[in-house]
Amino acid sequence: MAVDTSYYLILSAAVFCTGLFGILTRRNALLFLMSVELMLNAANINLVAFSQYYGNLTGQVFALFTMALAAAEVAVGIGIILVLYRNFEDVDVAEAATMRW
Amino acid sequence: MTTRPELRLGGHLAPGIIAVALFVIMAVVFVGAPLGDPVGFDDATAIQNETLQSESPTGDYGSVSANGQTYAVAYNGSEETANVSVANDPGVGVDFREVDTTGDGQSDTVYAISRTSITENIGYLMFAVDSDQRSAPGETFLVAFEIIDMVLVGALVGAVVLARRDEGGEVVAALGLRDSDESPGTSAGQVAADGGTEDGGDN
Amino acid sequence: MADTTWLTLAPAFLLGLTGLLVLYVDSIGRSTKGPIAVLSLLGSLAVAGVAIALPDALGLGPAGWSFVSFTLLGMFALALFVQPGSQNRRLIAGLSTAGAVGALGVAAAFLFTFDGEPVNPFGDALVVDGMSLLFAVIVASVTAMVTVASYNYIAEHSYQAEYYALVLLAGTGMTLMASANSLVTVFVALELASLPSYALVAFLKENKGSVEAGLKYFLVGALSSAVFAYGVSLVYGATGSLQLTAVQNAITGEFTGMLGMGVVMVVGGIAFKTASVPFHFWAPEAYEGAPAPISAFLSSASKAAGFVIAFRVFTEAFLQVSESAGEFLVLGADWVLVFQILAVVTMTLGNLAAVTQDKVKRMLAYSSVGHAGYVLMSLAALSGGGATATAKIEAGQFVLAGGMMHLFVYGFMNTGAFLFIALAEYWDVGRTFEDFTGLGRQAPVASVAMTVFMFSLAGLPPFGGFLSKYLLFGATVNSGFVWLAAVAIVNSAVSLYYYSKLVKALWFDERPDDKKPLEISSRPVGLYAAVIFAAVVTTAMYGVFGPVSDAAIEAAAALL
Amino acid sequence: MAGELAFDIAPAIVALPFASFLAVLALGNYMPKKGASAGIAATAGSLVLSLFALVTVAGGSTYQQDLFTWSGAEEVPLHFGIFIDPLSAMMLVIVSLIALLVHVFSLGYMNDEGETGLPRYYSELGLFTFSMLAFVMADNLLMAFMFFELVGLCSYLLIGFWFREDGPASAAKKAFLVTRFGDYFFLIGTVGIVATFGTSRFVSTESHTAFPVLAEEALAEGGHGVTTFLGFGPEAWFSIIGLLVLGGVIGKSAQFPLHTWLPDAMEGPTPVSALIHAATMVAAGVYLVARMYGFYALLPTVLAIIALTGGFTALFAATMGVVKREIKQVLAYSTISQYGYMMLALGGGGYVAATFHLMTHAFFKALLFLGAGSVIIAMHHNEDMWDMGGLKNKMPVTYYTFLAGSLALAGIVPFAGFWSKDEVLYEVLVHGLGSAGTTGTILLVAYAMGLVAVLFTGFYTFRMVFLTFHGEPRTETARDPEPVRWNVKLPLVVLGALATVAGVVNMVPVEKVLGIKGIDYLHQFLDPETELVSNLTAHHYEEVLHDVSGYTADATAFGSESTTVLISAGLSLGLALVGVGLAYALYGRSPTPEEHTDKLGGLKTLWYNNYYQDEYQVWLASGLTLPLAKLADRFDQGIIDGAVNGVGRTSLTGGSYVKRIQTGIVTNYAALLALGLVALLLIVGVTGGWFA
Repeated sequence: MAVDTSYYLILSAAVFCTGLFGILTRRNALLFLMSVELMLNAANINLVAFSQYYGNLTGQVFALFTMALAAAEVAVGIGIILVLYRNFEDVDVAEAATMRW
Repeated sequence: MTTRPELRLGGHLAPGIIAVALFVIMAVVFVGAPLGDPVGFDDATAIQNETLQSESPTGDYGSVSANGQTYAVAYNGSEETANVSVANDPGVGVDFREVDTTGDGQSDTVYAISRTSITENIGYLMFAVDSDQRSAPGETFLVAFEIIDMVLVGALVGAVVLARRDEGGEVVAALGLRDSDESPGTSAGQVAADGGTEDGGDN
Repeated sequence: MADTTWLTLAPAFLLGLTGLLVLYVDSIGRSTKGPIAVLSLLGSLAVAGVAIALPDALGLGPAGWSFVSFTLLGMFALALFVQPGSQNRRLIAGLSTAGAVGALGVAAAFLFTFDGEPVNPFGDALVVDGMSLLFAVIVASVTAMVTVASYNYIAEHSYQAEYYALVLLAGTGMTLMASANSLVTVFVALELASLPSYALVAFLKENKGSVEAGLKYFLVGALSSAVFAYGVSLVYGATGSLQLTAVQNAITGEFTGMLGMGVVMVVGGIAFKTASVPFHFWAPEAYEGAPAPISAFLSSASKAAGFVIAFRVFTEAFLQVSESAGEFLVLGADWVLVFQILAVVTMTLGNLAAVTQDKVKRMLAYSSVGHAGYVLMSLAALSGGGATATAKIEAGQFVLAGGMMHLFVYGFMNTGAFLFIALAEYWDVGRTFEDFTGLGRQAPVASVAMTVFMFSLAGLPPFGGFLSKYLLFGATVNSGFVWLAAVAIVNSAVSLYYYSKLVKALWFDERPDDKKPLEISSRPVGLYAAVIFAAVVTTAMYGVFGPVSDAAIEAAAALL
Repeated sequence: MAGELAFDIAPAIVALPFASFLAVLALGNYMPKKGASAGIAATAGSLVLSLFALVTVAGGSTYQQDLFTWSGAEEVPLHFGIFIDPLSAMMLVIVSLIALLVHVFSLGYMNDEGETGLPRYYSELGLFTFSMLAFVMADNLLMAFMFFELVGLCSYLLIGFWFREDGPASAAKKAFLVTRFGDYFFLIGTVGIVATFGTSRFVSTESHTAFPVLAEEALAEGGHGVTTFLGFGPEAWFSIIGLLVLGGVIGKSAQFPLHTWLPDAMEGPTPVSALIHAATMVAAGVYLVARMYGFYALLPTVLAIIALTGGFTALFAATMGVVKREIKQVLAYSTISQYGYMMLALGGGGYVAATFHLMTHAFFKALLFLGAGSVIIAMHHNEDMWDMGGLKNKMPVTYYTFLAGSLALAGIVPFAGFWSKDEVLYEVLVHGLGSAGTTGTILLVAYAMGLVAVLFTGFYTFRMVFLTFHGEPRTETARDPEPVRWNVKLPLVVLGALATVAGVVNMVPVEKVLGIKGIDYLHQFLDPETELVSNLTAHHYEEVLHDVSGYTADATAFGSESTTVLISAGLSLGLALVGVGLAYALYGRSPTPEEHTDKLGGLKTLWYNNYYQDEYQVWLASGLTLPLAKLADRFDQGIIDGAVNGVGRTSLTGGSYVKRIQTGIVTNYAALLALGLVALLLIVGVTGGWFA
């Protein structure tokens, strides 16, 4: 009945790498943000799965905190994307490349 | 005109190979991880049961283990009066319920039952409430909770500062909040004492 | 007996409370919200009073209650915040500075009266010991200098209170990072330091450079914190704990791969905070584009805070040391090797890239990356020092102390250097080396201070940077890592080139004809005060070096 | 104990100039003479106290005291301490004396000339004097290094005193960078010494042992008690450290190949050149080697390198002095050459000789620079010797003191320079003759170079004298020079007297030839008998040189000892006289000398019209010296400067490639970040066996 913990692990790895894939291949700032959320949630999957594995609640509570942090991060992120749009008329992260080398 | 989402392939996907490589590494490591059976949480139904010797209805002693702890139980045989003395950890709440398994009208088995649900326990841990109701192990998160409190303040302040639109020193649409009776900000139109030029900080 | 251990967190409390208070004060200036602000402030204080009067009410204890009042304060501040715009920027800046200086004073007083017994306020998740107090001093002094300097720098901006509140909240986060004793607190404190910083970097939101810098900082930061969180989840998976000592106790050698991957990812999250290669990519842009006081704040305090969690996490959780048992085991993964790679790559890349810059601020940004490389040596050289565990422990204590000392001195010299840039931006001098030519004649005092910072960063005697570099490099050699120290010294030699290039521009070079003549119209008091203070401390480091280095050595001894 | 007072107040020797520095820095504009008076008072005080200390030391006491400890860490010692023994006491007197005279001279050179920025000038002089004195007093290598750097900084500031002009600014930077280049080796060496011996003290105290002593013990016991690195044996490792420290010495004492900064440093004010770039700071390198001679004496390889470097530098720089037009340039190359002699002496086992030459050179070279300064005042800051001539009658005080200095520099008996240079060459010669194998050969080669350099020294010195003071005035300014005042003449007279008679402190040839015992005062002085410095005496060094490095002095190679002495002295004196005569023949004889070194046409005329016996001399001057000097000069400009620049260029090129990975596009950053993470995971995973 209980799902083997390593399946959760593989799932979380897949979610994490999907998020990373999105970051590496998409240039839309909002998609970048969503991809980061995916990666954070991959960590949450792990935390809950291991909470179950060890029978202690640390992981579950931490997962809740991670979600709160993710929300806060999105708030700031949206703010930055807004000013990005106002300054560069685009949300393409590659547009903002005046500083380099 | 199709509006269906389409898979766009091309060279821009090339960096994604790094993500694939990372997945391969992770998969190899995780598949090889020697994970056994999970301990899990036995909520409300049965944490652990322990059959007690039920021949003598009163004054019989047995032990019950729950959540890795062992409790001494004095079983007096009468209904709902499991006289429990918890030896090891008075802080952990466990209920004991007698059940007649053999159908002889006599209770012969004691189930130890977690008195609190996981959700309740999460609450206790989150605020580090020092309660004997707590039944699942874990670390306390009071400090983290308070830090998160400040994180939220900071994040919101930051987000609002950034998201407000100022034109000529006036807040044009501050997330729908606009103060009309006083002029927010200081002098109008003066931006950036940062030495940057109009078209960006780089030039 | 009332439990008073929570008082040891006073520096963090002071910074955080001041941050919230600034928001209140901002609201009190408003006609509509003023009474509410006063009432809620009083209410929160009343709750705090109840907490002290009735310590055990509802089983929360004084610690819990003080937190409840804190939470209330934060919530009210948020509710009031929708109405910004007090004009009294003097009050706001003064309050912020007072908070930061107060935190500095308290932290310094605690540090020098510290009896060597670590305290765990609010359970195991936090610890206050010599190292956390030392870094609280660093963070608080940088915060104080930044708030003083910002008085002039952001004079013409809206959102005064928000700016200071964000700086102070980030400072709180960094102070808490110094005390974090569990991966949970490490992570949330790190976020508390990061999120306000993202907003601060993009604070000049009509300036493309600032916005671009904020975007890059945020995106790389979000990615890094995701990596860090995943790493923490894997460490939890391998050990079932997040508290650092518990993690160390639970490491069995069963989940080598999972734990090792977690450790490497944790390194990644820390490398982001310290601007170490390959997680440094945000740094040159963020430091260049951000308002200069924020660059100073991030490159000094934030970097120090990143290192303090590195020191604590890796020595407490992933190192098993016992002098009596003769043990010196690196746990989890071979993270010492990782830090060796990072140290060499980071210092080399930072210095080489700095050599060719023609914008002063960007040069400083890369030099900051290079300095992260030097401090990384204190973790990279941790496993050397001889064959016996005792010898390794002693050598390890010295490299750690060397790293802490360098961060301490760096907190002043680098902050000062960026604040000088702030001064130049205030005067609208320009960005390139050529723009700075002739500044020595126009602003001799500030230029002398900048010269001190440059020579100190390069590691020349008689400035503080020499002492700390000597201690750090010497300790690295002492640990047997001669090659690492040699790389660092070669890098220092390279760095002298670009530091002296600026000194030359300030004092000796002729101003090119196509540059507009310098017009220094005013001497901003706040900026000057901060720059001169930093210069005096950098120079006078000889006077305080003894006690501070003793504190660092004790702090390091407590870790190993 | 007698004489303790002198030591108790010794910190004041250092503190006085520092106080003057602070006072002038803060209030210089309001002080009399723009701060010069404060500087004069402070250096005079230091001089008196130094003399007091010197007398006390001569009475047989020495002193060591820890002043301040930075950190309690035993592994990384960091402390300040004072150490006064004969060597440092003598150096203290030299430094404070020259500093005092330079301050007085500056009244004439700077104040009377109406320079601006004088408080800055005098405060920097004060800072320099403070740093130099503290360097001399240092009882450990780390403290020495710190003040070594600080004097470098002062040198940088003072060379760049006229920073608004291009020349001084770039010369200041060059001086700073070139010496720093050497200092990085010094720093590594210092760290190496601390790591190896656990201490960097020069002198053993009750609780600590000095590192030269530890090194000696370690070599005797096959490497016990010290930590060596990188798998080297103790001797090889010590040699490496010694060479690293030598890097700083070579930079600071302007030895080949790091000498190129010194001629450029002449862009600074002339009193600064006299103080810093002739008498004191440049001596810091040589002083450092003498200070830790107990360490170097253990390392024959390093000694050989020191001797060869010194000999080569002496010759190399002397040849370049021949072709320079500016009077200060000649003096600059002469300074490099003379420090070469000191290094030669140290490498050749002549510890006392090197110290002796250090002292006499400080007097006569400071004199020559100040004399040149006087000439420069007179010439309205024109330094070209070809614009001078005939100044002898217009400024007699300058002329006669300058002549005394020149005779001393050329090594003409009985001026101070003769005695010291002769002893340098004598020591190298006898050690070269006495030591077996390669050591002897190397020393003899170095000796030969030093000997040839004597000829050039005599030549360029008197070429300078003749061109400047003799003949007909060649310009209007030279016909009507500006008069100089007492504040210029007084220092000249004092130094002139010293340059003439200072040799009496160590007239070894007289002692040996005439058999008068006990007039080698300097030898006795540097061979004290107190417990504290039992490992820091001249005879101990001699023993160590003999026992460990295989140096043997053979004074009887040419028969008796007095014969050897006479041959050696005669050779050097004779060559010097030949050089002087050559200069006279080419430049002193005619009232309007030709620019022999510049145009060949003039040489041809000379060849046919002048006396037949000059033919050989002229060939020597034109056919050999000139090309050699030109070659050396070109080498200097091209290869040495080129190499220093090349290092910089490499890092510039490297930097311009490295920074390209910062493309500006955040997606690329994410990709590189992820790539770095994957790489780290792979490295750690493979080494940690995750995939097994």
